[in-house]
Amino acid sequence: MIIWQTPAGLALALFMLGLLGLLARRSLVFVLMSIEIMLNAAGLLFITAGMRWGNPDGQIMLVMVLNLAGAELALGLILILRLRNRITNLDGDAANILRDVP
Amino acid sequence: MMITFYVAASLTLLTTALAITRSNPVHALLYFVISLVSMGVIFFTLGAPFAAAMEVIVYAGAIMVLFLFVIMMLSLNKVTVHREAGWIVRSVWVLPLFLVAGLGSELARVFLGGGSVGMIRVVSPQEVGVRLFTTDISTVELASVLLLTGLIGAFHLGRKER
Amino acid sequence: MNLQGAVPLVILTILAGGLPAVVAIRRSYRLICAVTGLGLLAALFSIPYALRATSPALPELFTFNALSLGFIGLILISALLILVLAYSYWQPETPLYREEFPLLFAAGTLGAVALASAASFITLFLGLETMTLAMIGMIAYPHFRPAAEEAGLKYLVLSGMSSAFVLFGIGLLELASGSLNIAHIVASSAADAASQQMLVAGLAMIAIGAGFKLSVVPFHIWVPDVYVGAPAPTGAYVAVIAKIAVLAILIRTINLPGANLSASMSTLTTAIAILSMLSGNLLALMQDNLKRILGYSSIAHLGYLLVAILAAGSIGQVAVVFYIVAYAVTMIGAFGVIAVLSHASDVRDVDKITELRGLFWTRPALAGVMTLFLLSLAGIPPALGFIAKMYIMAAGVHTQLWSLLAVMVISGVIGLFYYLNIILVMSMKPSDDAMAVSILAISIPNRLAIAMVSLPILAFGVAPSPLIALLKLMFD
Amino acid sequence: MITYLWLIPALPLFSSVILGLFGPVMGPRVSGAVGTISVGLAAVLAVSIGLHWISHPPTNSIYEQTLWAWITLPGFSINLGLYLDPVSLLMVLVITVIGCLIHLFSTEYMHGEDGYSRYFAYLNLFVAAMLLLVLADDLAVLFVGWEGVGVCSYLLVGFWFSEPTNGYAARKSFVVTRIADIAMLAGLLLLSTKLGTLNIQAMLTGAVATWSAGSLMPTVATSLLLIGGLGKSAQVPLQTWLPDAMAGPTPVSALIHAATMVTAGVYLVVRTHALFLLAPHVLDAIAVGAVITLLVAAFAGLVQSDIKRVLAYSTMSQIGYMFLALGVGAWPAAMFHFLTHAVFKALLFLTAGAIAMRLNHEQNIFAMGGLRSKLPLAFWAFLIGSASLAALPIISAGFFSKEMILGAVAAAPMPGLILWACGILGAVLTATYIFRVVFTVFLGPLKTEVSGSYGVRIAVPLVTLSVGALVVGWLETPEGLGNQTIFSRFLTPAVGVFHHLPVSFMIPLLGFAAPLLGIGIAYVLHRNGTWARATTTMPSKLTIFIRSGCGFDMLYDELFVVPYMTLVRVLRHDPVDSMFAGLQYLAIVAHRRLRAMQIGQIRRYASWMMAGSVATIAILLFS
Repeated sequence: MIIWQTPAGLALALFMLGLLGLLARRSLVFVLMSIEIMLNAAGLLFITAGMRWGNPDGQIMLVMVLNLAGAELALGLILILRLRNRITNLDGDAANILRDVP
Repeated sequence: MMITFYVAASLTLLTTALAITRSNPVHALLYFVISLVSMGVIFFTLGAPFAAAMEVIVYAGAIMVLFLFVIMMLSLNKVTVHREAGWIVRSVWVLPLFLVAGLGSELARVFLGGGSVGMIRVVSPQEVGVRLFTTDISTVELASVLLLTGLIGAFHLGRKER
Repeated sequence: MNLQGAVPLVILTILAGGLPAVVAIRRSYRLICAVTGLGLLAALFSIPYALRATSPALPELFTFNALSLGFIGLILISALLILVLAYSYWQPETPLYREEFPLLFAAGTLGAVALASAASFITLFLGLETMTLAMIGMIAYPHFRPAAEEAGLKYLVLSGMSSAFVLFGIGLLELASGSLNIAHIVASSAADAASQQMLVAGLAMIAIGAGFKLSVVPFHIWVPDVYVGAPAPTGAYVAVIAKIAVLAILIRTINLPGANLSASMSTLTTAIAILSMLSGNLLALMQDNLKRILGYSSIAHLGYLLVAILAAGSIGQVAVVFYIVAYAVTMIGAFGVIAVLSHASDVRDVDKITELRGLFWTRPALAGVMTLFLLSLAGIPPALGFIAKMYIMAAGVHTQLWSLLAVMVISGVIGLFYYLNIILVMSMKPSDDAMAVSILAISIPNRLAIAMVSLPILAFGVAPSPLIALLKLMFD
Repeated sequence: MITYLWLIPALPLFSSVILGLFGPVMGPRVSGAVGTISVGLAAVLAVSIGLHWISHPPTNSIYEQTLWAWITLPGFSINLGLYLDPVSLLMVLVITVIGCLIHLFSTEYMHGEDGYSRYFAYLNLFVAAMLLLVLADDLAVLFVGWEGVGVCSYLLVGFWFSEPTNGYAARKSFVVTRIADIAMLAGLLLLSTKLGTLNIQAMLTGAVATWSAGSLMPTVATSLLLIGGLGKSAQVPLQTWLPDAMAGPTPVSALIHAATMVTAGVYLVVRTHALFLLAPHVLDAIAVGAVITLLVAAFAGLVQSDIKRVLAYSTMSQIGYMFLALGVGAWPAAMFHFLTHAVFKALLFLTAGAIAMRLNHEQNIFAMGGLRSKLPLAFWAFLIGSASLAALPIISAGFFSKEMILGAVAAAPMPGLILWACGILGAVLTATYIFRVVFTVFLGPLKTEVSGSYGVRIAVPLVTLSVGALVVGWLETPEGLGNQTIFSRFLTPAVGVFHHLPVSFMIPLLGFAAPLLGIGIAYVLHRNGTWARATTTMPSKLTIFIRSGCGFDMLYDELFVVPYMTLVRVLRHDPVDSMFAGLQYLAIVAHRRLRAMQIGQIRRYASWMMAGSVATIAILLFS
């Protein structure tokens, strides 16, 4: 028997892994992937909630999350493709022509 | 069921951890795909077969393949992978780990409380479909606009200048 | 299905879905802008009809009442004004296809309206994300500008992060309560202490997402870069419409039966308000970039707004909405002046303060209205911003939030420095290259848009009672 | 007639808008005409209302005109309304008539300047704001006018923006007065919350009914209002901005920094005098502060070499006299001195401008000399103005108003005599420093080239004001000189009956003697060349001390010099600023710190947001 805390804890762990990747990795490819990991973790949380209460809300939310993940990834990838010419190796730290440090 | 769940959960954790630490993006992405597939298994064990199918077909099968194609288009070679590896040094992880540990420990507290254990009720695809196409029909509409927005944005940004 | 109450939303959905068809049939920028404008107008004028609805439309997912329809009206009016600015901004010689901008614009407005009227976390999230994705497209729209591209990417990544937080928060709320209905979650009490903790944690994560969209300290960090990188009309969109929509759902939630600001929530809001007011104004202090100043100033203004939100009671609420109105028209005006002066085909907008030098000489009327906007932002009579600030202060005095008021006053003084500096620079003798500004032709729609924002700023600044009477209706 | 009262502020406001929008198109001639005529019409209207008032005063000598509701909140509302009583009528008359003359003067003075129409737009806007200030029936509306004149002053001081110092001075004057304004705003809020209204009359009635004299509330409220007034009126310790404000065009100094705006503090106290009567300690403080101001400023005036700075310090000092009168409760005396001062100080400033005009904008008095025969009109005008400022007995207007103040001060309870003695000392100094200027500028050998000539638009204001500076004093004369009381009787409905209290015969006698003594000193020092020598030799420490405003600048310097040493070193030439510079420095440090966060890197931004999230969740979960 699975108690709902276990998948919820797993979701939290995945969320934190995603955050870790987002904060630590310089390559924009990995940054996008980390966001996907975080969204996916949230999806797991919805499924867990659906399981706890036995209703379809969780699965509906997951569909919407997939929606967002796809759309956001498409935009992100296009921007990365465009940036490739300017920023070697897709180094996120190099994308800083907009800044306020004189 | 329980064993399946735990196996899949460990696999998910492991492959996700691998995904964020690899230096070769293609490898990382493949790890992530595995993590998504095992996530689908988890969904199934949690009584959400529809979500499990979606996760595997749409997320792992479509979205991640898109990701993979783009990475291949970026034509990353050995040099870039090598440079990427050079960025993954221990010092890079210190601050993020510290912050993540802070947030994680705060949030982990809320799961520690006791909860009820009940039978898992399988919420069938039919149930989900009925909801989606009756009461929640307007959310489907909104979701379609969301996708359309992403599409138009990507279409415009991907286009050459006039 | 009775959709009378949801008419504005329906019209916008048809608009957002139909516009690509229009583009497919005939790729004409003017036609598409006209259709978008007409669609927004139709949605705006359908509000009175929607208000007369007797039975609630789509009650599970949306709430259409005086409050949410009021905010929808505000969003639509702001969107129309920004659309006019955007129409003239994308001149024909811009090296890109202009027709997709209105598409994104309409979709984003639909998202904002859905967010402002959401009753369920599903619609809240979908509205929020539709708006965000549309804004990413609009920020990076002039993709031949490296800055725009970079701003788009920054916004994408950071808003992606905040979306993940919001989603996780919604997940926690659902896990704790078993419902996605906002009113239900607000009204129900937690089953046990663990659920209670989970509700608070979920709320906190949603607050982080809201803080990001509202650009309050400490989630403000993206603001200046995105404002500078985005083309001026998008800047106005990000600064105004996104914030109105988020504030709308926030205020609606606070007004739900059973909602009350917990002690820890007001501590948090107080801290955020103080930090936002001070840092926003301090950051703007020595800036030479107008868009950056507007970004920082919006941070400070959201801080003021939080003060008003903290001041409970009906004065506080009218004060909030009044402040939102004042903020919205002023920001649109200020970004409008930048849009008017800029060429979309250039690699960046005219946003350096030094580029405004001598504006009083070359374009006195434009400099005059810009001064009015700056006075309004600084809260100096007779501009609308003064009354708005006065209202917040009155609300604050009423609820005895003395420390917040003190910070508000101090940061207001700091703010004066940079607002007045801009006025001073505008009144300086023009440098030679500034003369280029004088030969720039300002299109009729632009003149109209700027006049339409400056008039209410002055008129309601002198006689605000009609506006207040109108806004009070939202809370009846 | 009186129903057209709203036109008085509306006319200049309207003209200002017209000039602001269409000024560049209209050209200088039309702009100047529009600007002057609008104020002229307001002046005509004001005078006819005034004449009508004297023959048919309205009930209770109060006329109220409600325009529309401005802010309405439960338990708190502001109606935009005008309130005319003898005090505000007097202010309106002074503002419009003198304003009109100064506009006329400006049309010639500013001839050929860039931004001619902009200048008149600002000047008109100023007049409108000042009229709103004095006519307001509500403290909030008054505050609007109050801020409005501040903004206009800022814009006009910085009018010649090509020189960076002017912009700096403009900003400084605005910021210093702003700090005072915040105190005032706090006072307004306090009053509104405690009394539930901001309508001045309702508030005063409420205050008198609810508070007892000397209790805490009125003391705090009046103190806050007073700080606002002190800032606007350039009184110690918020006086430092006024000399710097002289960077603006001279007619601006005449109108704003001498005749009208700087007396707003006096007006505020008179307008709310019922409230101040509940706070006797505050009144005492006003008197003491006023004496300090008038002495400090008079000493500072003694060592300036820039003619406009001398006049600036004299303004400070004369307003000190007005505040002294307020401190002892002699409201009509303060208003009377306001009237005469407005006339003679506007005259002095305009004459100074007229002189500078002919001398290629020279303002250093030691670069002038022997101008008596070259510029007879300016000489006579300046002499009359100086006589009035020095309070030369009988023939000058300033004498009567100063007599009225000093008489009232001497008759005041105990510390009165000390205050009076200081006032007399101030009078001696006043006569000394102004005649030092007169002798240096007009006597002796000719030192500079004189060019050009005066047109009628310069002559008319100078002559009119000269006549005014000679005769307005006869509106109110002490016993023994006709015992005329037209002025105080006119004000009686608003501020109560004024009694010329009997004082020892020595008091008026010394009042006679003081100016003459001062002029004598000035003449002797002029004859033996002390004045001129003081500029060529190294100034003594004392001179430097006095020149910089009697140590207030130094005091601020000392207070903040240790922490902000580096900054002060940069600003050594203007140590006045160290206090404000200190705050500014703090703000800049904070700004730099915060700005360092904006490094432009996504990863760093995400980390900051993450840190914010950790804090947010911690606050919500654990507090």
